[in-house]
Amino acid sequence: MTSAESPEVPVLVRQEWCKGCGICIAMCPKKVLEAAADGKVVLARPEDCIKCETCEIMCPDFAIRVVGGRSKEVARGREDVADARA
Amino acid sequence: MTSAESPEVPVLVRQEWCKGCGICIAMCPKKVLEAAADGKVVLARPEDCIKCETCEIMCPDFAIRVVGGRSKEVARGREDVADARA
Amino acid sequence: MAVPIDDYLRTQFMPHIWCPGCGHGIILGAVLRAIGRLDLPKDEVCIVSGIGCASRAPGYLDFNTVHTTHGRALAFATGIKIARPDLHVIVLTGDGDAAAIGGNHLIHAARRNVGLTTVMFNNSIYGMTNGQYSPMTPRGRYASTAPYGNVERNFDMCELVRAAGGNYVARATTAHARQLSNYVENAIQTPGFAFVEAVTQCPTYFGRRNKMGTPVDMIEWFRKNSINAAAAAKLDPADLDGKIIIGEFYRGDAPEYTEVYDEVIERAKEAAAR
Amino acid sequence: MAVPIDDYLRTQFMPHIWCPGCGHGIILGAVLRAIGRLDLPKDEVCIVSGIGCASRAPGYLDFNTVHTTHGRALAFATGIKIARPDLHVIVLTGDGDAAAIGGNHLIHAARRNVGLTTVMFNNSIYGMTNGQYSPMTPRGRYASTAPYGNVERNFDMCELVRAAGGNYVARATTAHARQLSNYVENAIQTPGFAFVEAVTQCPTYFGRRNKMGTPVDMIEWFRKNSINAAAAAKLDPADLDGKIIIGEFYRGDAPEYTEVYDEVIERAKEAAAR
Amino acid sequence: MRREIRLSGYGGQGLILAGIILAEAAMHDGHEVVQSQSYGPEARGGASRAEVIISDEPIDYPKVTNPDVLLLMSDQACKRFAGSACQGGTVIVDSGLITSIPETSGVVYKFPITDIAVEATGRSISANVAALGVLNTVAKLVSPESLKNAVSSRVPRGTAEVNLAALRAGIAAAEAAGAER
Amino acid sequence: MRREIRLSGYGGQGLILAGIILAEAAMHDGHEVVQSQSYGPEARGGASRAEVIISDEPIDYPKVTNPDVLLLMSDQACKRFAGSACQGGTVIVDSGLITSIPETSGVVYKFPITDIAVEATGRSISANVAALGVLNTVAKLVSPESLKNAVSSRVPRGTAEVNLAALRAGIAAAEAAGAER
Amino acid sequence: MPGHNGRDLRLLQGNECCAEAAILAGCRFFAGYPITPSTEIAELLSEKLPQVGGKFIQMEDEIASMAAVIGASLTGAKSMTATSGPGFSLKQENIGFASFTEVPCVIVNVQRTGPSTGLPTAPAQADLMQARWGTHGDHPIVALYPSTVPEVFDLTIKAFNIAEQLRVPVILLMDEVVGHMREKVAIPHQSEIEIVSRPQPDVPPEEYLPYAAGPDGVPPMAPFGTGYRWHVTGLYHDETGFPTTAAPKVDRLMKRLYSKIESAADEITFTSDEFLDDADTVVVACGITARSARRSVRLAREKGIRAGMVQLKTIWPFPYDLVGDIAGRVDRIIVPEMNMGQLIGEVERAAKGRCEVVGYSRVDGEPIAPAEIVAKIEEV
Amino acid sequence: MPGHNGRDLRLLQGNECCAEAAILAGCRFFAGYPITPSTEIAELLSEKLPQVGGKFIQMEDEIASMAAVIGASLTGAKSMTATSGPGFSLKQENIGFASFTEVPCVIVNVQRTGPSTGLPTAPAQADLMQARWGTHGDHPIVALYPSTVPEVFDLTIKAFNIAEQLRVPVILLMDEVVGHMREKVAIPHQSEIEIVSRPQPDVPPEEYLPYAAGPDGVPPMAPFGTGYRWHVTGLYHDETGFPTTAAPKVDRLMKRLYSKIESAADEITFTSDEFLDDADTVVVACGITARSARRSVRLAREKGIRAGMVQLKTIWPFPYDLVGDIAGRVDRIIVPEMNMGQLIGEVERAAKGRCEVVGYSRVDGEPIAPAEIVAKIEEV
Ligand SMILES: Cc1ncc(C[n+]2csc(CCOP(=O)(O)OP(=O)(O)O)c2C)c(N)n1
Ligand SMILES: Cc1ncc(C[n+]2csc(CCOP(=O)(O)OP(=O)(O)O)c2C)c(N)n1
Ligand code: SF4
Ligand code: SF4
Ligand code: SF4
Ligand code: SF4
Ligand code: SF4
Ligand code: SF4
Ligand SMILES: [Mg+2]
Ligand SMILES: [Mg+2]
Repeated sequence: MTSAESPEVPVLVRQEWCKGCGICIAMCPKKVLEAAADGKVVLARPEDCIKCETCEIMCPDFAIRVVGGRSKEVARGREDVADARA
Repeated sequence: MTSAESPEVPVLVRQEWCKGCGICIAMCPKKVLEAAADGKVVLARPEDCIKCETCEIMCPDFAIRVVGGRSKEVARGREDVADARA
Repeated sequence: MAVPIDDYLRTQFMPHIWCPGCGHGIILGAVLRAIGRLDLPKDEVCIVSGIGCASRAPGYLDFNTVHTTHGRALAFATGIKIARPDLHVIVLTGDGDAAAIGGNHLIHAARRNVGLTTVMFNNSIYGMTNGQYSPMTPRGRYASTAPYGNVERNFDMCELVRAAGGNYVARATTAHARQLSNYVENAIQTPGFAFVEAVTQCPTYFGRRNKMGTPVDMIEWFRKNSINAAAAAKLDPADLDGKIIIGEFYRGDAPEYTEVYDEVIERAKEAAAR
Repeated sequence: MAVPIDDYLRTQFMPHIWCPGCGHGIILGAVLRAIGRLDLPKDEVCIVSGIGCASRAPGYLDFNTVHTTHGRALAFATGIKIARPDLHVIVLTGDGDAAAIGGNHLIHAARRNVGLTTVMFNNSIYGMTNGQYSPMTPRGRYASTAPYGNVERNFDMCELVRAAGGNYVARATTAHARQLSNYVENAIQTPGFAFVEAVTQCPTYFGRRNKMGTPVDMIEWFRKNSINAAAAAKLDPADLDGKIIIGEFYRGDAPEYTEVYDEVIERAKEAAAR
Repeated sequence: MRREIRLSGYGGQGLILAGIILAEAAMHDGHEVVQSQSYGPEARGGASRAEVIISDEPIDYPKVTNPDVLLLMSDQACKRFAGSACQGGTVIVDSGLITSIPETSGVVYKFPITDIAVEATGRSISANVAALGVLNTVAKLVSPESLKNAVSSRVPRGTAEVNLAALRAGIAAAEAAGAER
Repeated sequence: MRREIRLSGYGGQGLILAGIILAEAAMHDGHEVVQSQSYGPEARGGASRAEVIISDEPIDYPKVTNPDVLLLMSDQACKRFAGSACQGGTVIVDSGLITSIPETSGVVYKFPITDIAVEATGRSISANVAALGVLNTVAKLVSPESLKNAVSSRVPRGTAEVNLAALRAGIAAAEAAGAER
Repeated sequence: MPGHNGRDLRLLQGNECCAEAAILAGCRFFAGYPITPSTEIAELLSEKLPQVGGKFIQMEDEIASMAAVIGASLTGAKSMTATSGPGFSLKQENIGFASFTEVPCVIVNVQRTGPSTGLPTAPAQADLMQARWGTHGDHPIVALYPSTVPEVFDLTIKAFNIAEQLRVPVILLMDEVVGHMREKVAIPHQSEIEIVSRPQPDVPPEEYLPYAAGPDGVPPMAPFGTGYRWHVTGLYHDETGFPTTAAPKVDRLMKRLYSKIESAADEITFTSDEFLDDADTVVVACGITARSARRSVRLAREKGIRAGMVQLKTIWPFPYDLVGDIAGRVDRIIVPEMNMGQLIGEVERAAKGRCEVVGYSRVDGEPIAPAEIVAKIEEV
Repeated sequence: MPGHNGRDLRLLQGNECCAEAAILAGCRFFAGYPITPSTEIAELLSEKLPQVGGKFIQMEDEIASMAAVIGASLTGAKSMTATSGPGFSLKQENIGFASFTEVPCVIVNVQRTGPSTGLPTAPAQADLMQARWGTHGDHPIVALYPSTVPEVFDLTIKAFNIAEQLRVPVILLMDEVVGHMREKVAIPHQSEIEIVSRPQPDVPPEEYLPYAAGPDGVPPMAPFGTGYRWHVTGLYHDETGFPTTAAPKVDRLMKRLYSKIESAADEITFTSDEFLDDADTVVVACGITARSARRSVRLAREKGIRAGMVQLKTIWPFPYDLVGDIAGRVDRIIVPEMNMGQLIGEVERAAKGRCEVVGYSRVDGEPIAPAEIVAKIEEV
């Protein structure tokens, strides 16, 4: 955990695991994320985050995690939330 | 060829090949064939033969053959003759 | 004019090794009649088999013949066909050979749509090894390795080959020898991968274990329990349980593998010339 | 409460070996979320794989894990499941592993209806060996062994598994990660053989060879070219060319193998007692 | 002492079972014993052959070469094996099935074995057990008691009575012939 | 004389191609040559390494152990291989990518190789060829002519011009540095 | 039916006996694919295993059978398969996996005349070297070879015990003749049979290192699904079981695999001999040929020839020392075998030129008769 | 780009070179299944074969690949496949079929560290014995083993020629290091390369006996589809090609298969040596290890040690006489190899105790360096 866990940070990024593929950045519906110089992800607009978990679900490297997570119902994916950007 | 090839014999049986399975006997629509003591086939009622080729087609041992054979059309099986006993 | 079966047989080896009443000989006759009607030159026909009672067929046939390893007939045949696309390559195989150990080669040959004609002699048993259950043995039937009745279900091989991409798919039984021969003829004429399932009797093992009576009884059983595809389509699936559905299930026109490969050769030669 | 993914990972080995943007990690996440939602005890989960990039998954997972030989995962898994029917045995496999060398084990596991959940990571390429075409590579696509475009057609693996007897069959892509996870969850819950095809991106080989852009581009491509099974059913087959049909294709209730075998044990014990 | 027995005929006559019964009887008499049968291309239909070696010491080489006792139950078997009998060996032929006997160095005993069985049991399938009765009475290989027990324990369920009848018929026929000679 | 060269960095920098180009140039100069590269778990992303041996006699043992010339193009490569250089060997580092250089028995030359390439061609992908320019100018392994030819014949179709520009830029940078020192 | 010493006296085929012994040895899982001349083993187990709550499955081929056997063994079930030449060839890749991942199992190969389909119902002893070298890469192997039906019983039990004790695949080589012949076997009661089971961890799951071995070189093996979650891979792995490419660890694993068998070599080398003491000609043989060899030396002794014999019941690891010792004491070693010369290669290695080594091959599908060996003994 | 003697000078990987040589040798059919470290051979042939009208197919596995290669060869096409350990294990059954039915083909095995998945990208020399004994039943085999890229060229051509001349499968064993390294190769023109093709019948089809051999033991082989309709079977067969179980015919076939290779042994045994004349220590090695051996004896000579070396380019049939001769003349033979000791077994057999035979094994995925062998030479 390189990002400190504090209430203001909606998602945590494990920098050592992130490979900078850019998927979370592209998939975030709120444009919360951006690439740093080394390609790895940084939180550019944490305040816009809606904790939709798309970044977490789409990250192939288990490198990004929504703090606290969502309700079991939502995590189950059973609600009719459409897929990321779909 | 143990049966002599003569015009009166509608089907020839190769005794050395026949294993006496009885299929031709059962399938012949005209009951032309019968089993000898050793189980191999003999012509009991050659005169009833209609040269339908069922015995030839159904013999697993290539042991029985209709003399002369039928027209190409029939041999092709393309006519709507139903299968043996079907 | 009758088809010259004798001319296709290596008569010096007859009578063949199959048991009295074994249906394999009926299927073989149907295949030879199909070849005869098509009048294929003997030098251009290649027969390939694996291992099993069914797979002993090529040894009796006066063509280019190969008796390969268990389950691999289609892979050998693929090599032959691709190297010599002008040959008529016909694979004669058993249900164990084709559906058990050889299942993968079967679905891949179908997918590639290689121009092979495959006739599967399906007696629902491993005959050659004395009667173990096969992937075509229905659940509940007895076999030497199924003393309490078979736990497994059988494949619907025609459906499987079709799903894998086969270009011609049909099924008949030894009770329908004429129909069977016609299907084989159609199979040979269809470009791409063609598959004919020939349901047949093994009186020695399947028949005896399952108290099915004589070879004639088994043929009769096939006849009574077979139903035409068209008729079957109109029935409730539940009513089809235990029935043998016969007919031509599919006849397509997907391009044959070696023809597509010829285009690759052209492209490659162009690329090399550049 | 979120699913405890970290608890399922052998985090000491992270980051994993997969390339940046490889979709395999997305599929793995979907599988782990399904396990998490079902709250399966870790000791009762067994993950089995073959060889390939996809098949490296079990090494990262804190369950009973086996990384077997290429193509044989389902056969190993069959042994595990039959010996210990109470375990949840999940097979993670690639398209090469499952559809090429392992195709026979796949259709036979489906036929037997052994209670295994199989997730096939389909990137349409052999990733681990640097990009040769696979049985899931569509005709015309490029690969290191298809420099002139692939001659072969791909399987419709869902259709094939269904035809072989699979009791649950579904497909989704990495662009549909939530749906995919739900399918895996349903697969685990369905008794008998369950198969989920997860269409995924190999940006390193398939993507690069076929000029498909970044991993994000590939995911977008999946999203745009996918069509729901229900919607697809209404379209002309010709319009489906090149499309990825996603959805749950089948959910059955055929009896699971080990349950049927338990009946055999009962019958055998009775017979022995007699 | 080592005695080699060969039972030969065609598939379906149950000669392998006969061999097993004989071997099992010898085992219960306390002998060392080896029973084997031919597999091979003949396995599919055609010829059938069972062999038994009965000995008082451990049996090293387990193959029959020149049998002391030879049972011949088909013309084909006769042609192939009649010559294999050892000098002075016992050769028993089913005279109902065999048309001619080639030269042999054994002593030939003819019995219409299959007919004897059919007469006793109504079933030709029990000829194998009738043959055992004949053979053991002539060649004295095992105790009649053990043979009876082995028949009962090895034949298919529900056929013990029929087979014991065949055995008795075989024994009786051989004894009668012995009395005559 | 046998000279061992190791080119190391990360996947995607084209170092294997650089090794092939260098080897091909040496071959056309009439030398014996062996080029190899690491495979292994690193193959999937991560580190990359190419090795070349140039010799005037047949090359028996084909592995590089203590390179005479070492190119380091990533921190990871630097950490792993800096120590492998032979006493007094030539060690060339991409000073734009590498933050710290561990101890080495070679003589270190620093060049911002990737930056040089980007400046000359606008494309960082040509850093491998720029590195060859630098390296060959410092270590004098092959004739500049052969190197140029090898670059032209081995780089992907349509990129010869760009790569030759990178080569020239690398050579120029090394020559300039030589002038300075 | 009480027999010798209260044991159950039975007339059993070699194949039947193997199946019976397997069940008594604790076998509870069989996966196989039928092939002559081994099929009776599967047939009998399909009937018997469910009677004792075990599982029988007929797989789609031999590759899958071997895989299923390994999978079942991972759950703790004693497992076996049986096959013949063509199937043995197909199993090789997964036998290597079992050897490398140290999963106990028993593989029976009832040999027939090869190569390829060969003569499926005729005997040969031509898979000896394949048993040793059939899979790719270095791997040690244990192979036992009975010559009588009672030995089949004994060595089947031993095969399971060795597999478990050393965590290795054990190959039981049989001759077609032995597999198909019936002999008298005194079946002991279950209680009389010594049964060995794989070593179990004595540490809690958190401390379990699945490939950390004690002095005997054999790591404890926790069954899957018992709280020990470990990883099995055919890649090189270290004590944790996870992949490694570190050269010293690679070296250590490979050498341990060999040394665990070498250290147990004495315990697992079974032989039987006759007239060895004063022999100047010794016949070395295995399987059915050893029976002819035994008779042949008796016949030779009757003729006043000082002949002796050794039967190797353990073929692999090969008893080089034992054979080497003999070579140092005698004039000639004769190696009769039903192949083109396989065992003889190892005998020559062991002999190191200290005596003459003469082979006698028979490759026509017929067993070697005692007289043939006598002739070879007499011909100097 | 004209090079040595007007030849085309190219910097080629061992694998690439193998593919190029195959095409020049007349190969027109390749079937394979990808596996590291052999895949480049397939990749290059997928591009090059159609350019010359040949066929490339990627099969569903290695078993099918081997089958397709045999099938294609039956039509007269020179055919090959390439693989590595796990795939080599899978091909074994069909390699036996090719050997037994005498269908010419070339099988390349670019070895990696095994067993099982092992270290897929690291070198080892541990499939030597498998190459000899991998399939069931007796079968002779030919295996060649290059140590440099130019040797890859040379031995690939020879592999095809031997396959055709003797109607045998020929195995080309390669080390991962050789397969992946690039070296200078002078490619001759097609016209400079001697090409051998399988013997053809000189009788009309009615008189053709597909398994009747002349004095060289090699029967003429008519391509399928040319009017000679013959039968191919993996069962024992007589001169007609049809199955037989007659013991004398079975015996005759097996012995001919061995003798046809034995009679050609001198022609197909390739070695290379250095400082053999006066050596009292000789290093015997193959593949990449032979290069280290060569360097090591040079280094030893510099130290005044009378060391020499032999590189075996033909591994099977093993040159027992050659090695035996050396053993009779020297004090010590050292056998360095990247395995637990495989070649050494054959050297010991050949040496028959006439000199000391010492092994040096390295099994950690790293090649053996010259210094290691020097140390072994120095340690007496
Ligand atoms: C690799 C291999 N495994 C097993 C066998 C044994 N075997 C020979 S034929 C056969 C099954 C044959 O069944 P099928 O193909 O249905 O033919 P049938 O005899 O019923 O006509 C088997 C298992 C073999 N020859 N090779
Ligand atoms: C018997 C065998 N053949 C071939 C290989 C080489 N091999 C390793 S992984 C692989 C293909 C992997 O493809 P896939 O299953 O699609 O996985 P991906 O890497 O694409 O995730 C191959 C051919 C092998 N390891 N073993
Ligand atoms: S949780 Fe949703 S909104 Fe928040 S960063 Fe992730 S993708 Fe963006
Ligand atoms: S998706 Fe994951 S690996 Fe990719 S950039 Fe985002 S956090 Fe990093
Ligand atoms: S041809 Fe027809 S009618 Fe004549 S015997 Fe044959 S089956 Fe009977
Ligand atoms: S069908 Fe053929 S084998 Fe059977 S009885 Fe008739 S002729 Fe004889
Ligand atoms: S065993 Fe069955 S399949 Fe084989 S020949 Fe006899 S009847 Fe036919
Ligand atoms: S090669 Fe392809 S499949 Fe393998 S890890 Fe990389 S992106 Fe994923
Ligand atoms: Mg069958
Ligand atoms: Mg893939």
